[in-house]
This record gives sequence, structure tokens and C-alpha cells, in this order.
Amino acid sequence: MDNKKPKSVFKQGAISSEFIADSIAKHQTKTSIGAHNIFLGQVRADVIQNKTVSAIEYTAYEEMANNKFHEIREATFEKFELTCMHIYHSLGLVKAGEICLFVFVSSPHRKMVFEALEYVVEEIKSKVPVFGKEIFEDNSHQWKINN
Amino acid sequence: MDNKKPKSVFKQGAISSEFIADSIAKHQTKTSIGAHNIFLGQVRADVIQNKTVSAIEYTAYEEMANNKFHEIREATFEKFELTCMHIYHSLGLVKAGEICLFVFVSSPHRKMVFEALEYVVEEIKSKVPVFGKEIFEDNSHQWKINN
Amino acid sequence: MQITIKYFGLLSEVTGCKEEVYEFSGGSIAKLIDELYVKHPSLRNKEFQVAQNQELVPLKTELISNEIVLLPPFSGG
Amino acid sequence: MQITIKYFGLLSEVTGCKEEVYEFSGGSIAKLIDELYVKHPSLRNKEFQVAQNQELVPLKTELISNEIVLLPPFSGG
Repeated sequence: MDNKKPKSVFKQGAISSEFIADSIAKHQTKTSIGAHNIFLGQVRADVIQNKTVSAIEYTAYEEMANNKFHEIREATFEKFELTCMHIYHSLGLVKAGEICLFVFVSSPHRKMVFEALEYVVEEIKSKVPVFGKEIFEDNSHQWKINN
Repeated sequence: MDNKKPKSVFKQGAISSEFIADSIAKHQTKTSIGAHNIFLGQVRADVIQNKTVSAIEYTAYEEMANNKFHEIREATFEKFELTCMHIYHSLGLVKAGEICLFVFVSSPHRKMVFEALEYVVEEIKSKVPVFGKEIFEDNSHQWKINN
Repeated sequence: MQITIKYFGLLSEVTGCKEEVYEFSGGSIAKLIDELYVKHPSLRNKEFQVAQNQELVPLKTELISNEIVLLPPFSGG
Repeated sequence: MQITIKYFGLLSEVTGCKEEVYEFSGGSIAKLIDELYVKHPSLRNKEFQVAQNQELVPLKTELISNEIVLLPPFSGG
């Protein structure tokens, strides 16, 4: 089980597809795993009152956020039989179309990963103090609201 | 919507992490997407009566399987509001630790992708005529049974 | 009538055959299967489903295609 | 007592301040917030939660830490 406390789940800027590939490849030596489930949050170019979102700038109350991520990890390993779990969240600017959240759970069997992944993502959305500032093409902005 | 009939969902051998990364990267231009959910099936090195599975060799009734994959796609787009969906399944030899199934769904919002992905994976498992032959390290084998 | 019978997975292993042409006098798929049990006794205790025109069909279905496919339990993914 | 107040997201924008040191005579967090409303009237109509020792706490909680953090609605992911 790979549930030690991570230093930080935050990464500066967008999460690249190469980073995700690398993370997947690293699991090839863990041959008890039968199922992976990956959630990726991508920044949408929403149109709000005729203005298009070009990026989101993320800030966080980092110390509390990393504690919350850690609590979510612990609770998830407690509730679900997982082999491993990885969470990465962007800080700073992430452009529309780029990835800002990467959650990766793995288990011997598929039933577990579906339940666990949804649980982790909902917990992150509701409990982790991260703030998104939606920046429009004309450089005006509004503060993102999750639903 | 990207629901045209695919020629074939089958790929010879394992699905590489580079292929998955490439597939993720291709979605960066689709800026209405807010959430991706990816399922990866990985071959387990199960130990059965003291023998370890070293690989699975997949065969399929390909014409029927591709039809079934197509029906599953259509039914999924009908049931869930998705932006796109991709399915790849290996044929031939896939070693323990390698990936044999890659299902990728994307939507503006996260709730949809969780439901849709689980639906697609369960449908594939139950309706698509694919057969796995578990090959042990001593080259003996047994036919895989899904549960 | 001449029917092509295809066997997949475990079934091709126990029959030693992936595909064969079989002379059938007509009737239901159950009748065909009974005849195949005689030709391939190793099939008798095996679990399988039958596809006609790429759809699974009940054994009582009338044979209408010239190709019948015997499929062991699916184990994809 | 001197308390460090931190503001995140929209709150740092409307107060024009990410972090400030504030002289507080003690009491509940609600009392502190009332004083901050006077200093920063722009906070009044804003939705927020308060964290003490990195945990969200109800406003009636007694202030015990020397750092209080005001957090607008979370919007990660």
C-alpha cells in the first residue's frame, strides 16, 4: 500500500499528458493491479456574458489543502481496497483545454476503483481550499463557483 | 459529438502509456470538456495453484465484437451527455503489468463521466465476445473467467 | 445445407478446430448442437452461447444463417 | 493579542489584502469578524468560512490561534 503522506499535491501550471503517461507507466511493475481509474479535470472555455474563459488561475491555502488531501487519502484507503492512489492539482495559470486535476486510483478489481475515484473527486471539490479565478480573453475575471 | 462508427477498437498487443497520453493530448482543443474519466484494464500476475500468470493472450470474434462495441457506444451517447468516447481493446499477447483495455469518456461536467464510464466498462465485460487465455510462466495455460 | 461452424477460445481448444464446414439437414440450432455433441463429445460439458448473424440466440431458434458461432464465456478487459 | 488574518481568493481582492496583523482584545471568532467588517466593509456581503489551525470552525468558536484564515467558497478541480 502506497499511502504515505505526500509532500504536496500541488504542481505549478498545467498537468501534462506526458506526466500522466509517466505515472501510468510506473504502475506496470505493480502486477497485483487489475484496474486503474483516472479522473482529469480540464479547464473549460466557458462563455459568460459574451466573454470566453481563456484560463483559470488557481491559488490555495496550501498548508490546509495538503492536510485535507492527506485526510482524503487516509479515509479513501480506509473505505476502499486500493493498491495505490495519486492526486495532483495545479496552482497558477492553467489555460483552457489544459488539465488542472489528476486523480489516479488502482486496485486488483474494477468495482473498487469506480466507487473510490468518485468519492475522492467529490471530497476534493468540497473539502480542499483551492480557489479558481476565471480569466477572460479581455483580461477581466470572475471567481469560479463549483457546483 | 464524436460517435461515428470506428473501424475497429482492437489493437495488436498491449496499449502503451504513450498512446494514452496522445489520446489525452488530442482533447486539449475540445475546450467544452471539463471532465475526463479513463478506465485502464491491466493484466494481473495472479497466482493460481502455485503458478503465476505471465501474460494473457486475447482472441475475439472480431466482427461481432466490433458491432457490440458500436452498439455500446450508441447506447452510451443516448443515455449520457458526453462530448466524446474512445474504446481500445488488445488482441494477442499482453504481459502482466501491461494494459489491455482503455476506455475514455469526456463531458462538460464530472457527474456524467463517472456514470458513463462504469456503464461502458460493465457493458464491454458482459456483451463483447473477447476471450482471454491466461498463460503461466511454465507455458501452461487456463481460460480466464470474468467475475 | 452446408454450414460453417466457428469455435472460439476454450471451445476451439477442446474440439481441436477453429472453423469447420458441416452438412446439416436443417432445423433448430439445438438440433445442430446435438449433432455437434456427437462429432465433438468434448463439447458436452462446456458452457457456451451460440451466435447467428452476430447476435446471441436461444438454442430453440431456427437455423437461418450459413454460419454459426460457438462462444465460451466472455472474458475481455 | 496580535492575530494574523489571511484572506484568500475573492476576499483578498475585495479587502485589497492577502495578510494583515490585527490587534484583537479576545473573544469569539464572530466578534473578530464583526470588527473586520468595520475595517473592511467590502467583506460584509461576501460568503466565506473561517479556518483556525487549518480546520473550518463555526463563528461561535473561541479564538485560540494567532492565525485566522478567511476562505471564500472552494472551487478547485
